[in-house]
Amino acid sequence: MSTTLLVVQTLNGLQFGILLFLIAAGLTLVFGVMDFVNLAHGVQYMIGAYLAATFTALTGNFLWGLLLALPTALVVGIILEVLVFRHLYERDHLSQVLATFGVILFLNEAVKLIWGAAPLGVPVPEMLSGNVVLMDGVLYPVYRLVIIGAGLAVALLLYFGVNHTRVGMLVRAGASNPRMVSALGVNIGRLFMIVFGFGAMLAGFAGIMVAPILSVEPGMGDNLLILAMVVIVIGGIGSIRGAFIAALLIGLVDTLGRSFFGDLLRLFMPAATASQTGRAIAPMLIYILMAAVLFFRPAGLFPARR
Amino acid sequence: MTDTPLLRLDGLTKRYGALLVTDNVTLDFPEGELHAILGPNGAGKTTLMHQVSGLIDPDGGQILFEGRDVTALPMRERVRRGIARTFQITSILPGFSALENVALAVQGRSGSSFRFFGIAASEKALNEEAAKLLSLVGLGARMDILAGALSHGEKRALEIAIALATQPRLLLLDEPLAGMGNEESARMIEILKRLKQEYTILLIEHDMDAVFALADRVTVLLYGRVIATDTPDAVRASPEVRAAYLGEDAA
Amino acid sequence: MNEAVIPSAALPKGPFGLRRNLLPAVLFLAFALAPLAVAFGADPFFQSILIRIMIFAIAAISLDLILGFGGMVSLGHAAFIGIGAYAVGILASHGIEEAHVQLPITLAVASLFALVTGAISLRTKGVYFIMITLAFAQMIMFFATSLSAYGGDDGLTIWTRSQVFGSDILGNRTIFYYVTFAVMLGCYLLCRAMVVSRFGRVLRGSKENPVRMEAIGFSPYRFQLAAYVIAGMMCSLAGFLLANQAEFVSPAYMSWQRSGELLIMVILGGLGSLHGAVIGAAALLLLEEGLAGFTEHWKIILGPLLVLVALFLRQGILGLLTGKKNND
Amino acid sequence: MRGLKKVLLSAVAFAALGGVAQAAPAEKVKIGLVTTLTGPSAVLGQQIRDGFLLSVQQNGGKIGGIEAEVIVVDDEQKPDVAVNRVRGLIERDKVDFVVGPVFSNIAVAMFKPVVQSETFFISPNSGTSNFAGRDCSPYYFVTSYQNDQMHGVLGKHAQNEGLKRVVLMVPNYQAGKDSVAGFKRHYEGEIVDEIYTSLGQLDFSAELARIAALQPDALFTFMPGGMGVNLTKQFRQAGLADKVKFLSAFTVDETTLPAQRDDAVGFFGGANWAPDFDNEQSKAFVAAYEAAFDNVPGTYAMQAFDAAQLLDSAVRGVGGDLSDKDAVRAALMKADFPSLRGEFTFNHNGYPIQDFYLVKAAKREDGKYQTEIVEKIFDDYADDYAGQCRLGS
Repeated sequence: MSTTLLVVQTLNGLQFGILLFLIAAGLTLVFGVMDFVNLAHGVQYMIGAYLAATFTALTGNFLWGLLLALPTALVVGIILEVLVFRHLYERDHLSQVLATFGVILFLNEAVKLIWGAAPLGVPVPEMLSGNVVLMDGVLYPVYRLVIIGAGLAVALLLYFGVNHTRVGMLVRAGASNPRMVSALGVNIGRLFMIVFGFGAMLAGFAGIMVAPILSVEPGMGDNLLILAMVVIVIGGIGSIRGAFIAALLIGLVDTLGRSFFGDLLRLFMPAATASQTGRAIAPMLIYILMAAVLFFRPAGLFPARR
Repeated sequence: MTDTPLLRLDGLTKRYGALLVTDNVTLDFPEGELHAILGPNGAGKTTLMHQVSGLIDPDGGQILFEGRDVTALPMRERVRRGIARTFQITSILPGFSALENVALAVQGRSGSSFRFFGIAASEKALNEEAAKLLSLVGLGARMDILAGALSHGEKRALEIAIALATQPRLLLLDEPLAGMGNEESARMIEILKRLKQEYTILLIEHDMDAVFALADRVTVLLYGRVIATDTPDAVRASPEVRAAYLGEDAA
Repeated sequence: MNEAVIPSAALPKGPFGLRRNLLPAVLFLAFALAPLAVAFGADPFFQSILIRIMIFAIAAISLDLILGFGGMVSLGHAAFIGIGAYAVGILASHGIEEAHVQLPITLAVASLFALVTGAISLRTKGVYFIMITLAFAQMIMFFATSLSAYGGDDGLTIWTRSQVFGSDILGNRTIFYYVTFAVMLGCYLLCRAMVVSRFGRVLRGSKENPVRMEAIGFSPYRFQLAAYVIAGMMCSLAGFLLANQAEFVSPAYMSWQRSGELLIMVILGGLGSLHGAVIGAAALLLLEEGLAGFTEHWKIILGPLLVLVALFLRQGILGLLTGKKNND
Repeated sequence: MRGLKKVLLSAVAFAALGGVAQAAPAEKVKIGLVTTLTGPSAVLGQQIRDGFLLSVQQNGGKIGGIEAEVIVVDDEQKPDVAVNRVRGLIERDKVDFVVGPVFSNIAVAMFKPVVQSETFFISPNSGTSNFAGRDCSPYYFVTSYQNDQMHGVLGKHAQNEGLKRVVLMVPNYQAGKDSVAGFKRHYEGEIVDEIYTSLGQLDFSAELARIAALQPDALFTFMPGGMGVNLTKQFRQAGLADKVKFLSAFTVDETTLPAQRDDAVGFFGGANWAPDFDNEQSKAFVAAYEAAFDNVPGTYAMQAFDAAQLLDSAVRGVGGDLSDKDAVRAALMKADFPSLRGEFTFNHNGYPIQDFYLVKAAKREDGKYQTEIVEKIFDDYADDYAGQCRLGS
C-alpha cells in the first residue's frame, strides 16, 4: 500500500465522516435535548436530497437548488413536528419508535409516489466538477473537498452556536439536565421546535450535499440512519463534540478498513485467507468498534448526561 | 470505646472534579445509636450516605462494617451484610402493590430467586412477614394498594418497611420527613422512635425538632468536612456550629 | 421522563382471574380451531398465513419477555431467528436432518450467543442498549452473508424439512400447524409462569427501579441476563420453525428492519402482556397481507396507521380490546 | 378477505393498463407475477410488471386466446415474504404459471415451493447457475439469460480488444462472486485486483482511489441499482472515465440511466438486447412501452414481455388445455413466439440460447438515455452449465 493511496483514502474517510456528522449532529441534538428517539431522521435526509434534485432540475442551477431546498426541508421538518412528533415528547421511547417507524414507511412510499421508484441524479455543479492535483498523479474531486469544507463549516457554526449563544446554552443545559431547563421558565415547546427544525434542516442539508455524488432513491436514508445512530452512540448522546469525533472515526475506520484491512491481515495469515477474512470482517468493523467502545464506556466517549 | 463500632468511616474522601464533597471524614457509629447528620444544603450529607450504602465509590478512605472492610463491596453485598437504606427521593416500585414491594425484599434474603415456577405473589411466608412489617409502619390497611398510588407520607413509610425487610443491622435514612405535613411528620417520628429501639440508625434530616428529639448523637457537616460530632445538646451549644450553620436559624 | 417510561407490567392481584384469562383463552382457542375452518371449506392457504403469524408470535412473545417485563429494548432480536434458521439450514445441508439433533444444537448456539452478547450489552442502558444489540445482530448478519458455502447473501434452500425420528411428518401442513401452535402455546405458558415466579418478580422489579432492587440486595444484571438468554433461546425456536416453513434461510432474516418489525409487533399489540405480542404479530402480518392485496403502495396506509396507534392507543391494540382508558 | 383481495389485485393490475374486460369465463389462464415493488429496487420490478402486462394488454387481456388473470404480487425483496406470497398464489389462487422474480436470491427461495407443486415457473430476469445445471427442473424456464453470460460478454470483449490489465470490482455477495467467475471465463489477461465492496455501499471513493493508483486498462464491475448510479457518478467525478474503460453488467441500463445521465454516456455493458435493436417487433414494443409508461424499457421489460409472449404461444399450442403438463412443457420448449430479440430458442435446461451484444450508453435526440448495440459478441450462446443438467437430452 502506497502512501499516496493512504492519503487519498484518509481524505475519503474524512469526507464520509463529515457526511455522517451532518446527519448525526441533528440526531444527537434531538436525542439528547428532547430525549426523543427519532427514527425518521433518515427520511429527512432523503427528503433533502429529493428537494435538491427537484429544485436543481427546475432552476437548472445547483446553488439555487440548495437555497430553495434548505428552507423547504426546514418547513417539512416543522410540519412533521407539529403533526406528529410534538405529541410524543412526553411519551416513552417505544411509542416514539412506533410512530417514527410509521413516518418512515409513509415518507419512503410517498417519495416513490411523487418522484417514482427510479433513482434520480443531480449533476455536479459545473464550477465544482473538476479535480485538484493533490500530489503528482493523485487527483481529488473538487466537489468532495467542498463537502469536507461545508461539513467543517457547519461543525464550527454548531460549536459556536452551542457554546456561545443563548439557545445553545439552553440546548447544552437540556442535554445534561432537561428538568432544569423547564425549571428556568424557558418555553420548552418553542425550544424543542427550534431544535427539531434545525436538526431536520441539518439532515436535509446533508441530503442536498450528497445528491450530486449519490443516487437519490427511496429508502436512501434507512441505512444512513443506522450509521448515524452508531455515531451518536459512540460519541455520547447529546454531545456535538462526541458526534463530530465519532463520525470521523467511523468514516475513517470504514473507509480505511475496506481498503486496507485485508492487507493488514496478510501480515498474520496466508494471502488467500487474509483477503477472504478481510472481506468478511470489513463491513463488521464499525459495529465491532461500537461494541468495543460501549464495552469500555457504556455511555459513549463524551457522555453529556451524568 | 473498647468494642468495635458497628460502622466506622476512616478518612473517607470524595471529589467531583475540583469540588471536595467528602473531606477526610472519620466517624464511629456504635451499635444501637441513632446518629443524625446535619448540615446545610450541599454539605455532602447525601453523598456520604451514598458511599456508606455503596451507591457510589469513595476516592479515598475506608468503610468498616462490623470491623470488616466493605469499601469495595457493591451495594447489594452490603445489603446482605446488613446495611439498608432509604433515599432522599422516594425509591419504591410504583407498579407493585405495597405488599409486593416488601415481599420482594423479604424474598431477597430468603432462598434463591432463580426459581422460574410457582407464583411468588402467593408465597405465604413472604407475604406474612411483609404484612407484619407494613403494620409496623402503619400501612396495615393499605397493603393491596399500588405503591405508586400511595400518598407521599405513605410512600416514605413503605420505603422504610422495604428497608426493614432486608433485616438490616444498620438503617440509613435520608430525610424521611422531607416534604411531609405536620400530621404525617408526627406519625413518622413515632415510627422512628419505635425503630430506634431495635436498630442502629444513621439519619439525615433537616427538621431540627425531630433531630433533637430523636438523636443520640449529632454530626454537623460543612463543605464535606465534619465540624462537630457530639450529643445533641453539646452540638446545639457549640459556637462553631452556631456560627457556621445554626447561626442563621438562631438569628 | 425516566420514571414510569414504560407502562407498568405489574400484574393485578389474582393473576389467574377470569377477566385476565378470557382474552388469551379466546385467542389461543381461535388458533387451535382455525384448521377446522379449513376442513369446512375455508381457504387452505389461510392456514399457511396463520403458521407464519404464529412463528412471528413466538419471536414476539420472547421479545415481550425481555421488553415488557425486563425493560430491555433490543433492536437485534431477529439475530436469534437467524441463528435458529441457519442451524437448520447448515445442518440440513450436511445431511443432518433429525430434529432431535438440530434442536439441541439450535438452542445451544442461541444460548451461547445470547450469553456472550447479553453479558456485554447489559452493561449499557437505554438507547445505548438498543444500539449495541443492533450492532451484534448486524455482525452476525454480515457473518452469515460471508458464508459462501451456505449461499452467502443468496441464502440456502432447505431440501428436506427437519425429520422427526426418521419421518417427514413436518411436511404435513396440518401437523406442522399444530407443532407450531404447541410451541407458541408452550412459550406463552412458560413466559406467563416465569413472569409471576420469584424470578419474574425480580425481573419486573429491575425494570421498574434497578437502584431499589440493588438496595434490597438483588443484582438486576444477573436476572436480566438470564431473561435475555431465555428469550434468545425461545426466539431461536421461531427461527427453527421459520426455516422449516419457508424451506429457505437467508441473512435477510436477521436484518435490523426485521428486528424493528418484531419491536413494532410487541408495541402494536400491547406491551407486557404476552398475548398482546401474539395479537401484534397477527395484526401486523395481516395488515401487510391485506393492504398489499389492496394496493402496491400499502406502506402509505400502514405508516399513518402505526402513527395513530402510537398517538392514541397507549396500550396498543390490547388497550382497545380491553377498553382500558388511555390516561397515564 | 380472500375473494376481495383477488378481485382487487386483478383490478389493480388491469387498471394500470387502462381497463381490460373483466368478464370471468369458465376457463381462464391464471398467472402469478411475483416482482419487487417496494424498496430501492422497485424500479426493476416495475419494468417487469409493465412489460408483462403490456403484452397481455396488446393481446386484448388474453393469453393464448383465453381470458387471462394476472395477479401481481410484491415480494418486498424479502425471501421469506416471497415464499409466503408464492405459496398463496399456488395454493389459494391455483395459478397456472408463476412469473418472476427480479432477484436471484428471491428466485432461489421461491424455487422449491413452485417447482414441487408442479407449477410452471418462468423467470423474466434472474438465471442462477444451479438451476441451469445441477438443480435444473422441467418446470423452470428462463426468458432472460444465465447470469454469468452477461458478465462473460464483457470478459470476451476485453479479451477481443486485447486489454491487458483489468480490475474487477463487485459487491461482496453471491451474485458478485458469480459475476467475477463469469468474466474470468472469457478473459485471459492480467487481473490486477479484485475488489469486493459491501452490498448497498454508497460511496466508492476508497475503491476508486485504489483503481486510480493501479492504472488498469479497464474496470469490470457489477453494481446493480443505486450502487451503479453512485459508482458511475463517482467514477466520472474522480476523472477516471477518460483513463480507464468502464465495462459493466447490470450497472448502466435503462433503469439507472435516468439518474446517471451524462455521467454514464460512453460506458459499456453487455446485454441480450437494447432499445435500438433493429427489428420490427422490438421497435413497436419500445414505442408502445414509452407511450404507456413514459420511460425507456430495459432488458427487464423486454424479457417480461417475451415471457408473456412465451406463455401466449404455449397456451395456444396446447389449445388452452393446461391439464397435460407434458404437453404444456413441450409447447413452452418450442418457444414459438416472435421474440423482441429476434432469434430465441430454449436449451434442454429451459435456459435460452441467444446472441449477446456489447452495448454502450448514449443520449438520444429526444434527451432520454438508453443503451445501444455496439457489436455482437456471442452468437447463439448457450450457457456453460447446461451440461450438468440431466433433463431431456
